[in-house]
Amino acid sequence: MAALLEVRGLRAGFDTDTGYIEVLDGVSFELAAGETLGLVGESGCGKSVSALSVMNLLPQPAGKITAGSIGFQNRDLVTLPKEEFHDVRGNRISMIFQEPMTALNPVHRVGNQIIEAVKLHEPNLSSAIARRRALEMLERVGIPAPDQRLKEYPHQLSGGMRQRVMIAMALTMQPDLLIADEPTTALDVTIQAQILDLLREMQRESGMAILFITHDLGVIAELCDRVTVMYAGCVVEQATVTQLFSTPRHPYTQGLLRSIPRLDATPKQPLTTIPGTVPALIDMPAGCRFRNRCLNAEDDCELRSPDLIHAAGRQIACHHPVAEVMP
Amino acid sequence: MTSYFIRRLLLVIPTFLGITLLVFAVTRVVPGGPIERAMNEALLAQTDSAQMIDMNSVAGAALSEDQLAELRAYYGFDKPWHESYVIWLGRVMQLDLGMSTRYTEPVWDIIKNRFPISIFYGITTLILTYAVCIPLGIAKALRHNSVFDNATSAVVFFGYALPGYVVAIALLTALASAWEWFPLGGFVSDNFDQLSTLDQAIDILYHATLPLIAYLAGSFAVMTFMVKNSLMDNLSSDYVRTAIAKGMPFKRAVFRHALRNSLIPVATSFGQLISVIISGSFLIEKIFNIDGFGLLGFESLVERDYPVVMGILVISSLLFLVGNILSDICVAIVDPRVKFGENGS
Amino acid sequence: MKLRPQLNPLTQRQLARFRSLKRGYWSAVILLITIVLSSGAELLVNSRALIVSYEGNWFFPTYGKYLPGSTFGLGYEYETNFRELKVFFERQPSNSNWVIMPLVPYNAFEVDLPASRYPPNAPSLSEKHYLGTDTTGRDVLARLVYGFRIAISFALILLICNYTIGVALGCAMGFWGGAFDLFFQRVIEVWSNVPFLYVIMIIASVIIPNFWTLMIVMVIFGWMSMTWYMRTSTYKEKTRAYVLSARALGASNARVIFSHILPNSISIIVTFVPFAIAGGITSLTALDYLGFGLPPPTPSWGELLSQGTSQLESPWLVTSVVGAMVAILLMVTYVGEAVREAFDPKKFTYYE
Amino acid sequence: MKESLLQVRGLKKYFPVRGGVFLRRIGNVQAVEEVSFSVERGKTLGLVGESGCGKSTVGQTILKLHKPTAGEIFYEGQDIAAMNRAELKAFRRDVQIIFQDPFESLNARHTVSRILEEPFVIHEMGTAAERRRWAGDLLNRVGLQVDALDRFPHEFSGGQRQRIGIARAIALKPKLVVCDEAVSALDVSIQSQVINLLMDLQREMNLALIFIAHDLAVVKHVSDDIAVMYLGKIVEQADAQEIYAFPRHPYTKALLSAIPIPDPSRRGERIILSGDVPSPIHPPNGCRFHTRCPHAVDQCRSVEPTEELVNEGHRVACHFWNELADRNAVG
Amino acid sequence: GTNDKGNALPETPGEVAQEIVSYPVNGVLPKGLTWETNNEDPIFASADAKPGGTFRTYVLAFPLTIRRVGPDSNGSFAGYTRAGFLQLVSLHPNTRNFVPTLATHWAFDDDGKTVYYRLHPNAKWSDGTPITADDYLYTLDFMRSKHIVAPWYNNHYTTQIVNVVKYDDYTISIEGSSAKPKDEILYEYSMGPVPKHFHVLDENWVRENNWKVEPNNGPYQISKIEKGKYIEFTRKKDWWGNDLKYYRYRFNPNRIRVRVIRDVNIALQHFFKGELDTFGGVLPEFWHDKFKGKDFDNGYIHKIWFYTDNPQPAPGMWLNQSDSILSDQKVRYGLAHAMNIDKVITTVLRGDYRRQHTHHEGYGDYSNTSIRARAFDLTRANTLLDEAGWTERDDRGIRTKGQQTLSLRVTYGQSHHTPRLVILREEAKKAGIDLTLQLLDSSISFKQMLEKKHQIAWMGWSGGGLSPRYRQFYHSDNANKPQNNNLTNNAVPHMDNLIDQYRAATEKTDRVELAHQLEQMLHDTGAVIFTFKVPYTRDAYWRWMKLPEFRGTRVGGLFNPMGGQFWIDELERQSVLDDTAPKTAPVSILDTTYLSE
Ligand SMILES: Nc1ncnc2c1ncn2[C@@H]1O[C@H](COP(=O)(O)OP(=O)(O)OP(=O)(O)O)[C@@H](O)[C@H]1O
Ligand SMILES: Nc1ncnc2c1ncn2[C@@H]1O[C@H](COP(=O)(O)OP(=O)(O)OP(=O)(O)O)[C@@H](O)[C@H]1O
Ligand SMILES: [Mg+2]
Ligand SMILES: [Mg+2]
Repeated sequence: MAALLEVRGLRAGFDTDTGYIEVLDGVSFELAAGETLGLVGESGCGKSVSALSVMNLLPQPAGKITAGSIGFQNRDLVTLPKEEFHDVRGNRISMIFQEPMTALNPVHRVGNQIIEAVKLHEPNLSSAIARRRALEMLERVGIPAPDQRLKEYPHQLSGGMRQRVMIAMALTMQPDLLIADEPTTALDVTIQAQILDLLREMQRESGMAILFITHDLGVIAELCDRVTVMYAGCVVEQATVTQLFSTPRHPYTQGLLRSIPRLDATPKQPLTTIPGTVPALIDMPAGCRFRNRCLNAEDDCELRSPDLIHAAGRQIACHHPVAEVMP
Repeated sequence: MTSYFIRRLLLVIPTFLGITLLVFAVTRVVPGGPIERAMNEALLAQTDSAQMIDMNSVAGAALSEDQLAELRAYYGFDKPWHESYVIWLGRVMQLDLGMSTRYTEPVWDIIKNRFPISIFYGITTLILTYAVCIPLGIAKALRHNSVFDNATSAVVFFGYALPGYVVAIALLTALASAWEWFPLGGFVSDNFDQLSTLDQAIDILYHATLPLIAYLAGSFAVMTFMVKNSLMDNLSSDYVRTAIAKGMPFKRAVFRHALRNSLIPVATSFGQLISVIISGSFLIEKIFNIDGFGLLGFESLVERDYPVVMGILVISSLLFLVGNILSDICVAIVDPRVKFGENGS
Repeated sequence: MKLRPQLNPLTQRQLARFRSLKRGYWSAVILLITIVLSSGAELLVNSRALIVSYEGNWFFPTYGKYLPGSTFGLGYEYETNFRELKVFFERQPSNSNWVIMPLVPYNAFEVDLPASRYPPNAPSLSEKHYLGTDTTGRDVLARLVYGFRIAISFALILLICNYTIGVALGCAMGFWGGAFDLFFQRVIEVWSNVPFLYVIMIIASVIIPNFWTLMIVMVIFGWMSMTWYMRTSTYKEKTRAYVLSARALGASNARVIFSHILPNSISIIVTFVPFAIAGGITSLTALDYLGFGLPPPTPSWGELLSQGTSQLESPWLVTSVVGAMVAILLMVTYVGEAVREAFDPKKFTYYE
Repeated sequence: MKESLLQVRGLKKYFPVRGGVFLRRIGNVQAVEEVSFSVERGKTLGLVGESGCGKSTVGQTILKLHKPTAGEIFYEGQDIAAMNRAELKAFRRDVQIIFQDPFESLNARHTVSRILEEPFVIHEMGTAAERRRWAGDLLNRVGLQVDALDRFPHEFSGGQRQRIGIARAIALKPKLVVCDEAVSALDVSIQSQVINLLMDLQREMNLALIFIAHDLAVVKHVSDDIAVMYLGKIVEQADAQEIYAFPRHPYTKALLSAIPIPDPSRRGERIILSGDVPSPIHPPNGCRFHTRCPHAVDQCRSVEPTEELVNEGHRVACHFWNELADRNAVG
Repeated sequence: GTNDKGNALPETPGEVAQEIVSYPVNGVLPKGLTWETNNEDPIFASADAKPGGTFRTYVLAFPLTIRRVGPDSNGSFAGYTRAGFLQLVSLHPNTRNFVPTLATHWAFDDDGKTVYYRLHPNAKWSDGTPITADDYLYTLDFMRSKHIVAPWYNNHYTTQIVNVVKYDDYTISIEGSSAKPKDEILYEYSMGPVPKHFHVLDENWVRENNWKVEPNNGPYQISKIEKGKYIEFTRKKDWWGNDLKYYRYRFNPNRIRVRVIRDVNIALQHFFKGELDTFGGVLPEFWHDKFKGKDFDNGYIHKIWFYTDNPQPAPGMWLNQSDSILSDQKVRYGLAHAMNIDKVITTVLRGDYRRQHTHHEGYGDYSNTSIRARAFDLTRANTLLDEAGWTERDDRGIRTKGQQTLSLRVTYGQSHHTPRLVILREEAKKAGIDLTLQLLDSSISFKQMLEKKHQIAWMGWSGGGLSPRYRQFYHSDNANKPQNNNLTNNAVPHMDNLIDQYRAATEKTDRVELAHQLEQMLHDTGAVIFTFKVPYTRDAYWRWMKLPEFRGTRVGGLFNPMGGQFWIDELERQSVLDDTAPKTAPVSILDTTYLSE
């Protein structure tokens, strides 16, 4: 399957008061057309930065991509000139952000914000048609009385509604790739279920690919075809969703899955945890970044950081992966 | 929103009463009221102006208690201050601001005469401030820390640090006196009435240039930085990022999305600015010989023309209060959240 | 138990950022030096000698009781003119006596009126009037320096007073809200509209306004602006979780305000400090300019400014005072800008 | 029956919505409406529900951070509304709260030692040296090193910060701690660490917990009893095991099914509710859930259901819990 | 009271029809009056004068009214309006003799307080109405009216001028309250008429007459008022007084435009631009520093320093003798010796001003020129102060006595006097006196002084009149009471006596003698330290402004538009402004004709 998006060896970081910190340490993943890729990992491991790098939306002037490539439809987004990006963003790749509260401009009507997205890419479209498109989109994302809602301001909508507006806006141009950065974290479970349902349905209709970022493994299991697991700026494991949940190979993935409190676990028993904490980005140790918390760690983990290697249809970056079969 | 504005209007009442009551009371405490001024004037009569010795000089005679009482009655100082206040307030309610003790003319007429000039300068200053500061603030925000940014900061701060009256004197001495590019003050030329409309406009501009510069020099800094800072705060907001993610070029996103939000604090300050600007600066007015509010206010203060003082106070406090409400309206126009009753407190 | 310097790292970082903002940082350094120097101005700019050696005795006249001329064998009882003394000693053929004068051997009050020339006199290196003299023949530099000292201490004390009241009341308004808040909002509105000049006039007619009376008046009419900021800030802070946790621990209102809300509003307070200082200096100068300020012959910038603007043909007057004023205010504003930038948690960011 | 540690009866909390010219109260946010429950010593009550349904308000009202609009709260048999200053202070030694956001709930300008010593300072306990030692002990209890004392909150990760928050909450050896979404902001690996810690502490100190969350899986793990809230009301209340096994209220059922299960093989078995949560200012008449309930009938729209006893300790507020019992049961 | 003396009336002009009811004749002219007039004195104007042109000058504030009396009528513009109202007689500026004006002749009654006048038959108001006896009778009614809100005038025309009698339309007498020497009554009791036909006296009078141009009888009348900008006067073409001897060749400009320029320095810029014709230069910094530039160098602008000789105002330091420190005469003397007035004169005043020695200088014989003010003398000051018990000195070198410091507050109201006071202060320190300067807004400062709240009042009384006045300033009746002019709280019984005698005396020689004594006593009390006088006028003026050879009169006022002798050469103005006029060496004239010392 030809990859729609192919991220290779991406390094990115930020200039801060205390100096440059490298957030992404050679991130690689790929995504085929129509596929849903989940991106999971501890908070702060670089999921959002990866996504923003794809969109070329790293906060300036601090953020920069230092190495690697992002192939998208035969273009390298890392070196793509600024002007051409306007065509990619919104048109080919859309993005939904975590905070529906702040991602919409509070002083513009939601309708206009959607229409604007349409007009940006089809400037010749008449206003009436653009409006109809916006209306259709709102209808499709399940907003009741959409012609009413078009005229309202973001603060007049509930959180779930706002997130649906965001989705509608992202999808109006029928992008080839949708990046969803924790689109449901701020929402309730019941609303989250609605949104996930919606995304799935939209994907079925338009055949777009989705890069879905979350740290909720439940959502991943629910939605994704494949999963990329990140830890401290590195990809540690990539596999299909079933593989990953049934047989996690990287010790971190395994720890992560085990930490999830399960409905069927014995109550009041201590939960499994990954001991220790993530090292700070500024003094990241050499070698494997997970080694200080890893049960399998050996001396060589300290010497060399493991490469992401293909093994049996999946990729792992570990010198001492967990055995294939889960106990 | 309507009820919000009604509430604001109702709150104006206690404030207005408070201000006028306080100042009215103060005018009764200040030593050297109109009576003393009149006595002073009579006693220190000038005698050197006529070549023939002025034989009507009546300096030096003391007044009897009766005569003092008559003067007091004439200037309305014969009643306890609270009674006088009630009387004054009653007149104000009937839109009668009383009679100037210095000009012996209705206060309203005096104020009315000064209005056009003050409004002209006030509004022009306001417009120019906005016209310069908003684009400048935007340009500075977009080029934060560039040479342009630093250079304009230096210029703007320089203007801020120089007192307006010093600027006025410097300009007048250099541009009007030494080089004669501009007139030495005044609002219009003496032959203004005979000019064509176009020439009249040019004449006004010709006279207004220097005073405007003096007014403006100090006012750029605050506004420019307000625009710059609030725009900078908004540049990184999520909705700008959303707009860019939609495919909008950065500059356009700034103008379409960040700008309007950044104007909220600017709109908030609008009310204060309008009353400050319209009340003018008496030093600048004095230097440029402009018959504006500032000068009138200062003179009536120094000369104890209490009806005018109170009249100006009424106008300026109403302007201040109405200005605040105006800026609330501005904010409501810019920010729909206010319009729909949020953030309304 | 070791005592680590308890400077909040947040503050530390802000300070570091401040230090990296060159323009503001250096302005702050220069300003501080200027303030320190001016506080010891007696040693630099003074008509009293630093050291006099007279017949084997050493005198340090700078501080302390005046030394009559008779102390040094001059035939008068009033304060020694040390400049003349110096010349006098130097003229004596065999002398072991000497005088060391400060850099600028004039104080801010004495009139130096050389015969046959009338004040104001242009700057002169030989007479050590480095910035000339004013219309009364007083040294402009000396008056600038002492005027600055008064202005800056005025501004600083004013700042402290205004902030104390503004912060306290603002906090209270934000904290208790409701009718209390509403009432004081009105009070502030009313208060901001009282013509300030009147009050100065009343005061001036009862007593000669001095530093402190003027200060009190300025405080009475100047505390309002800080109140608004603190009120808003307190309003925001009081609902934050850390305040709730403190309350849940049983913390008293005082503790909540002083230990929790105030420290977290410090950024706001700090941001406005330089501008408040600039405001203090300019308002004192303006009052002096109008003649409602400190009584003459107090050295004051406003007085110099009014002399200068009415004596443009003696350009050293207006240039030195405007120069000094612009320099100081510019530096203060630069510091202010840098402080704002350093203390503002938001960094300049955009997306492209 | 033994006296409960905390008993809440008919608790109501309305926040005024002001408007109009005179800022009169023109409406109420009916954040909490007639809530009753009790907490036993050493036990955990889970409180779940969508965001905005009033969980935090309940938690904070119990601590007397809000004044209840109606209802009574008894702590060890004493009405907290009637407490005087001294009693209140004593009460606040016994009852503590941990907030959701570990970044928000610690004063960024205080060192960890100052944060942890504050409870002792407020209650005038110990000398300065003692307090510092106690603070160090507390840090050890929550698995942090003593060298953390002189650092500031922002130097810690979210999980570590939440531990500091917990340390502060247990400093005065409370009998009841309200954990207001104490783990919601943390990601799973840290979340489990914190939950383990809380459960350890509970065992050691015989703490009672009110565990507020909207993640039912977490709640189930720690709770003895669970109350499910919807729009300010408790719609169902039962023993933890019971409620998962036999949810009676349609909302409980939907909530349970909406939890994404981290198992790709079990996709799609869920009840998807339509619509959004109504505003607590204008809650629907009748059963508050009727606007989103798939089983709603006319009766639900007009008549408010009362709490009915399903069995000992299991109460539900639904007209049709019995009819729906066999349908859509989630294992 | 009227006198019943013989009727020796000169011929009176025929009756003029009056629309308004006229006052009845209410007296019979006494017989044997000696009618006097004065047509012998030299004229004080130049026959070279050419009429025409516009004279442009400025005032610092726009007048608040153009009324002659009533509230705010006494501002800096009053000189312009009042000059339009002539009086019965006027003083010849050089000879100080009375010359006829509205009256052609005058005569004195024996009672020593009544004067008779024969009015000029041609005198007319600017609207053409003749000026008759009725206008004078009306003046009394007018000036006594409450409606004009001018209590001082009410006072004056009640207590000083007690009666006006009409003998016929052109003959009147005016009776004052007390007997005085002849020239004094002529001076004091003379008055200017008020146009009866114009005024309506009611409570609206003040307001309605603010900007109403009252008919006058002088050469100029207001022709245009641009509020806030300028007021323009126009020369009356066929003014009735054109033929009066002493009024010939004067009042030459056709038009006078008085602009408002609110700042002196800016006015100076206007002058430099040629928009003003002259500019006053009494203040040293103007004369010495600001009157410079190429127009001076080219001889386009001339400077003139013209000494005058007329009654001087009395500026000084008025010591409050009721003050605990200043009640000690030794302290007052010591203070006087510690005031280095000469240093002020030679430094900040550039040596231009003169020391004033007594209260009344420039009053001719009345002035006691033998008195010299106490000079700056530290030894004397120190001795006196030591004797007064101020022996200790504090850290700053200021004298102390017990707990008290010799610190004295000087109250003053004009900021441009600060440099003078600063020098005095610095010099006084040498004597161990600390002066604290209290600069107040001028009306507040005056109020303080009137309420006797000052320690030292730094102020000046305006001069004027023919002879000195003592009572209001030094009589014990006024001491320690507020609202009068006895700022020193002077209460010396013997002085009271002399003052009363002085007021009662009708013979000039007696009065002069008493005045000399009083002045000496005043000096002896040490209650006032007189400071400076300015016995000259100084102006810069454009070359097109022409002065007669003698330039000016004893009283100065070279460029007084309302009475000066100058004229304007409009052609030259054009060429000077175009810079085509021939250039000359700088011109600076010093005229000491009337320098008295
Ligand atoms: N503007 C920035 N400046 C400096 N560091 C940044 C910036 N943005 C992100 N980082 C750092 O980069 C790292 C990765 O951040 P990122 O937002 O990608 O994490 P994430 O995986 O999306 O976490 P989360 O699940 O919390 O959203 C973090 O450690 C963060 O501190
Ligand atoms: N101080 C307050 N003033 C007004 N309304 C409030 C206040 N606090 C809470 N509310 C409202 O009360 C309702 C319940 O709020 P609460 O915070 O208790 O919900 P919650 O269940 O804790 O939600 P979440 O899961 O989002 O924390 C909400 O609608 C909220 O907007
Ligand atoms: Mg993220
Ligand atoms: Mg909550």
